[in-house]
Amino acid sequence: MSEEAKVGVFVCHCGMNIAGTINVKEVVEYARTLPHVANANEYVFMCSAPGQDLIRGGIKKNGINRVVVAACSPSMHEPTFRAAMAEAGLNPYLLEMVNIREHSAWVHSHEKKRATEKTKALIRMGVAKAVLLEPLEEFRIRMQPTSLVLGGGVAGLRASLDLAERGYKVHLIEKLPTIGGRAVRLGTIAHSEISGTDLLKPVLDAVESNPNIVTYVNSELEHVDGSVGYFKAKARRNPRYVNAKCTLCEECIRVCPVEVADEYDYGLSKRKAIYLPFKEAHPHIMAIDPVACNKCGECVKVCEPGAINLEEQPQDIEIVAGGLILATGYSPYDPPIGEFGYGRSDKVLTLFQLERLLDPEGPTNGKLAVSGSVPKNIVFIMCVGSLGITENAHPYCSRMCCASSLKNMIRITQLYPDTTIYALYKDIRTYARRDEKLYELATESKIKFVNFEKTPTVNVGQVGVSVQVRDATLQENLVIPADAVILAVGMAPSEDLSKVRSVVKVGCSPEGFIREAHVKLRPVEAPADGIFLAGAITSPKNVLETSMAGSATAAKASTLFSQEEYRVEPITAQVTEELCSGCAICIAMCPYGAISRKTVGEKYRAEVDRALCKACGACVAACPSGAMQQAGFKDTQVLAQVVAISERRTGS
Amino acid sequence: MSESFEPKIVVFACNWCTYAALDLAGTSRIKYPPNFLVIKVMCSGRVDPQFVLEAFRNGADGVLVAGCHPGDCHYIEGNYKALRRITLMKRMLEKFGIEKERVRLEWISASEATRFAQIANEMVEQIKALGPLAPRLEVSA
Amino acid sequence: MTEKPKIAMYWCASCGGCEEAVVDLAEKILDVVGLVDIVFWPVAMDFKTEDVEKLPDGSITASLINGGVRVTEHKYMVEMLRRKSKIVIAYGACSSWGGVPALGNLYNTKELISRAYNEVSSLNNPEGASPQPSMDVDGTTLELPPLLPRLLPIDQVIDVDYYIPGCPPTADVTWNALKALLSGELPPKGSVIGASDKALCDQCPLNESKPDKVLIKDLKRPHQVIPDPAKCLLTQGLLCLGPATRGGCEALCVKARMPCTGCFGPLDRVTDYGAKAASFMASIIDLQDPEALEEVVDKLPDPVGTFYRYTLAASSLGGSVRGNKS
Amino acid sequence: MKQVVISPITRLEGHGKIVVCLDDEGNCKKAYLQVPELRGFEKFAEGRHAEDMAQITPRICGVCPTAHHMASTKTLDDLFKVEPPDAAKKIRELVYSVFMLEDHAIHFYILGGPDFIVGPTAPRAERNVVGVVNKVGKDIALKIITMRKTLRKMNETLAGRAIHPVIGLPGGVSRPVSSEEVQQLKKIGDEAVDFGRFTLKVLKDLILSNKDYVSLITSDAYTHKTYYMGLVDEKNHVNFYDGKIRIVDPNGKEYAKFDVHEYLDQLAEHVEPWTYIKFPYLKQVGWKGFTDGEDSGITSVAPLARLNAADGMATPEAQAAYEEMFKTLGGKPVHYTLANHWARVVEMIHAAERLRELANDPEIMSPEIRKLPTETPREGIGVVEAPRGTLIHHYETDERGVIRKANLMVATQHNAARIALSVDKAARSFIRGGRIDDGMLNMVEMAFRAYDPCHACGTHSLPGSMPFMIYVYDKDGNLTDTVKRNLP
Repeated sequence: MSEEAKVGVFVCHCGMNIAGTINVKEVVEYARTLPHVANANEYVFMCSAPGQDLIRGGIKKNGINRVVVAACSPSMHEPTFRAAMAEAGLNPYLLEMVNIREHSAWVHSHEKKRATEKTKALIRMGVAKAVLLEPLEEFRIRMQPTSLVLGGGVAGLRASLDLAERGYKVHLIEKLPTIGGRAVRLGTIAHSEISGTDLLKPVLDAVESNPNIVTYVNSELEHVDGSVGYFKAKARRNPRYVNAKCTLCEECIRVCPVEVADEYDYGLSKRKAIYLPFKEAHPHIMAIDPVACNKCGECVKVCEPGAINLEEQPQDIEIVAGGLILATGYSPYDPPIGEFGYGRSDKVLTLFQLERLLDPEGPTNGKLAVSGSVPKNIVFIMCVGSLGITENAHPYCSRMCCASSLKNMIRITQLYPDTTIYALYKDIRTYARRDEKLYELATESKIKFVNFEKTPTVNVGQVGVSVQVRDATLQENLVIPADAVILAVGMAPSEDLSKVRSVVKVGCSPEGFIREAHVKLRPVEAPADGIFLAGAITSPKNVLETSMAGSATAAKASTLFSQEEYRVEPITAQVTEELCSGCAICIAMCPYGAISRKTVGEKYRAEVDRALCKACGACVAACPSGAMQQAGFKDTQVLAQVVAISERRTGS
Repeated sequence: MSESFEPKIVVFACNWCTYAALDLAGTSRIKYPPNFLVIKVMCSGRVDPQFVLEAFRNGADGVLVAGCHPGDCHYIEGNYKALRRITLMKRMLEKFGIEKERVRLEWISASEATRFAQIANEMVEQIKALGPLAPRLEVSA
Repeated sequence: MTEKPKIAMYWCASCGGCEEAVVDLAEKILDVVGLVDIVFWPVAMDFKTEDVEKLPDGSITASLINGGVRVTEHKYMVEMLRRKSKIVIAYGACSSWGGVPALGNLYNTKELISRAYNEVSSLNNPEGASPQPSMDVDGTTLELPPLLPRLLPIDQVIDVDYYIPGCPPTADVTWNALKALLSGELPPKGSVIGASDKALCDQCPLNESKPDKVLIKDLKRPHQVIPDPAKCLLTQGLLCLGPATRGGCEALCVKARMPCTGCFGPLDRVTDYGAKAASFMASIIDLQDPEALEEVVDKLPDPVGTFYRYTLAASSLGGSVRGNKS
Repeated sequence: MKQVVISPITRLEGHGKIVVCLDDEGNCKKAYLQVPELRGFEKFAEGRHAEDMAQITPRICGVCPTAHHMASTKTLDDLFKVEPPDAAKKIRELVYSVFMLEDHAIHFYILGGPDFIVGPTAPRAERNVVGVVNKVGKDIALKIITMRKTLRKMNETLAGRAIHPVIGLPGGVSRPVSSEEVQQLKKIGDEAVDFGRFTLKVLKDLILSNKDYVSLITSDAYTHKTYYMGLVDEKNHVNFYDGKIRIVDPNGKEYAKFDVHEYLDQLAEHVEPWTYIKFPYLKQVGWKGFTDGEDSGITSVAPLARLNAADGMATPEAQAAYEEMFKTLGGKPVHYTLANHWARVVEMIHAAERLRELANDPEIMSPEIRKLPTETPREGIGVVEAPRGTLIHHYETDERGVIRKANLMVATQHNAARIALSVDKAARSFIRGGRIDDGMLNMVEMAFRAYDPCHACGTHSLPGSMPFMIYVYDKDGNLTDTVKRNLP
């Protein structure tokens, strides 16, 4: 920069903390000899009012334009001294702190002479950097206290409600024709007698009636611009073909010629192309399955209120939000055809299908009918799709399957006392306070637990199905004829994630779930600010954990929204376009997606979104042209420190 | 001669873990030899191999690059980027004739003040044994 | 008539490729000869060092020097030309950063000499003779200039005003630089002239083929893979140094389906080309497991020869620091 | 006794100087050619990736980088034990022919030729490219410049670069030849052959028609009866790119014909402490000092040597020119150093014809241009005929293909001893009673230049214009006299 650097060095005694070990006089004398140093002072407590006056005075009277404070760790008083500088009208980022207390005095009290020498060196390095410091301005974004919630399952609903109740506006986007997600399809909720639908009905009603929540069903997120504080999102609402006039008279269903498997029942039942997703579907009107519908128009003819319009077009929706909450959930592990006989026999069902069978509102009205009759011998195979028990299985444990299997076993023994249930497990993980109870109950209710090391096999024959397993405890092979085989499948990353990742800048864990900013410390936040992760999008969770996560994201978002504006530390990366070759090396370095490639003329150039940059500097170290630099940690600034490790006078 | 020789060692410390560990060493008065000159960077991922070479050129006898433990990086995986660079860097330094003991990449969390002290002592001992590097850089033309 | 600018061209430890590069200006060279007075060009013109020595100091408008300083005479000549010239331009990789011959800096002069005269298989040298700085041959003392301990870029011996990069500089780059020189429209002292301010990717036809995230899992040496000619070589695991190398050649090697080896050297803000090149290359190796990483790096047994092919003499360390151990 | 140092300016900084030792009568007792510079490629090749040698070794010489590139590439084929597809070999030879033609042309017209084209007795100021232009006329001069430019551009396309090419890889080349390029090449092929014919005409009209020149060429001062070496094909015809090494004795009898893998049995290098250049010689015959004849192991290379060592040329027009040359100069072998200029023109025609052949060979368009090596590398040896003579590369590597040892036997080295002979002979015959004049300088200069000694290879200076000056020292080393050319 144009004006010549005039550095003021301020050495603190910190009482005896520093002065007790380091010869401050000598250090100050030395500092005066350094290039660009206009004056050097010492004081017993630099952080005290008189101490700060020295600095302010230095700036005002002696025209100092760079400040080096040699004292304690910047984590203690950097803000103090920056404030002092600002008061004196000097940009607070023209400060370099030299940590001579923690890094010298306190750790070298046994070698006073050498500690003093080291201190001189540290100050020499500090001054060298200070000379090259540049004024920086904090970067601010006006906060838009609105959130966009993607996914209308337990997590998304919980988050939306919590935020709405705090008075923040919520835009809730759901791909399906109804909110409720997968939990509403649970036949029974553990530790209770009610079904998933019953459990969530009040939540669905609350969401629908809350004026702060705008719900978009049949809708998909298409594009997101901007960053924390001000995201600009584009969504598309696909035609439902049925509007609010619908009275649910069901005439349309009667006349509809098209019949398809009902995904709501995991294929256990059929539905028409026009249908009500489920009893408590919100909104409570019919929907037309655009894939199945052949547009024959029969339904239109019979619809008294004229609620059906087959000509309906998709609609674009624009949403501005300060924060995003991603709650796209999971997909049940879908066994490949033939794995444990799945798809080869109607006696082999997944845990999720069993839930439907046991739902009083389900396809069999709660009757456990497997290929027509109530099974006598039921074999549960646990950990299907988990703990790597098969080639196709995930390495992790899905947490919920044990408890929910046991819950269902118990229910079956209650409903059908004379069935025999075998539970083949690799490991039983009913963790935490209440689930362990299920295990106790199960063991009491004469369920046969068989532990396996070698994965069981299911044989589907003409006559029937049998399961072969080696009991690891008794060390003997069992062949169990089964009227029903229940595969306790776990949770897999949602099929929608790739779409989500193409729209929102979030990373992926090795298992394929979305990666948190920190597994333990920031479990519901994405690395990039303003993006929150609710529910099973980050890892398998049960209903309880999912609502906890939902509330947690709401809490996080509220903290964000409570600020007038979002401040970005100015030490971000910045690219000099004239020097950028568009080699794109930097882009992959950024865990926050802050760098993108823009086209200038014919050529690519890198572009940094300062709002997203967290100032790690990884892209700077990688940038092969030196076009990318980090404010406050420029190559030249750090190198000046490095060069100054030697006594050789430089830059003077 | 190498008795009186006190190696000069530069530490590139990440702001969140290692720099904090050095602060902790101070507050807990853990003693270590005064051979270390600390340069703060926000993340070990900011450390450019150029810094390391320049440090040697300007009289460093050793360089310690230190950051958060894998998985604990404040910036998610900056430390892995440091790992990649320093791994390749070390191969080059060997060819230049700079002994591998002179360059170390360590993960030192904010709580590992004692560990830092122990690494510090170790490095000083090893580098003393190797002798000063500076004389070997001088070539008269 | 006003006096034409006086130009001198001179070589030190160079291969002659830089001279050929100037000859490759073809018909343009006649324009140049028309515009300037060439007062010294050992290759093509009949002037003697003596004549140059007689010129008043600062009377040469510009000297273009190629080749690094390897023996004492080189040192003498560049110092002399510095005195005589207003502007000194380092022409080509060798005079700018040492070039390929600077790889000799990985060894000491003893090793260089004994390899050539006492070790190679074709020798028949029972009495182990080797070139001597001064020796008596039947009554006459013959002298040979000794090698300097290291090959040096000329700016480590004299003050250099401008640099023209390349091994060798292309005709276009040379022409651009000469135009700038003759028009007097010169950038600040110490600048590179004639070439681009951006890295080669800016000129590379394959840059568009790059994915958003440039990451690789493996390194490949050129003879180990037949690359897809439509895809960025770097993304195919080849060590293309284009991202770290100054543009100017219009990606000649890449157009021949070979990775850039960096002969146009570093960009302005880079202090050590090899370290920077290694840094970006390591950065994109998308591995976290240290063993896996070591395995990949093992596939590159010669990182120094790869990343410092042309710039070793100008690097932070300048060459091997093994000292006397070898 | 006195010491005379003849320092060609271009060699002053260590590119070669001539020291003449006088006896007390001031007659030349002995003359030494000193090449005082070393860059140490053989050492710093160690530790490098073998495949990089094809790009590192061309930096030995920017005048004949293509020769080193090809020698290295062939050495890599041998090292990795991989046979390139035919198309690849043809593309390499195509590139090589373009290079040979262009390199010979620059020497004939710009560096060496002026002596004759303008005339050895013409004022020195005119004996340069400008003089050539005046003599042959502007448009012809332009024709020459354009031809060179076309050839250089062609190789920039085919080989990546004209100076320091990059396409060579073990097992092939990196880049195929496109159909557009082939169209261009066919055109260039024809132009090249015309250019060769034209050059031969220039040689005849301006040189051979002149009796003085011919007698100069055949004069004893430029005659040395040494062995001659060059690559030949299975018909013992000259081949630049490939073949066996053939050596004929001073009587033109075949002395040896061998595969390059046996070069260590046939050739050895002698070291003198007063120069950085090494002196190769025939191992079996042995090193007998700086003397010619059958008993001296001194052999020579470059155009004349190649023609002497072969039984003919592989292409018709070159063959005709070859026969004419030997007929005119009294049969094989020709020992006249200055005949190199003529031989060079014969080779230009050969290169041009070969270029035309390959340009018209449909196979060069084949996409089959590479085979990936699968063998573990250990040792490889390769050879080509550089414009200035036989060029041998020899690498040993570890199993990762990292160079352990490298040996480079470079064209100009082979001629070093014979050049020393020429210089010594010239000095002896012309320095009398301490009297040293221009004529002597011209003689020495021409003798020297006829070889087109690319010391960029042996050391690193370009051939060409070599003004001399002479310092005469007394025995105490005081400068008593200096003689310079072109003083007013």
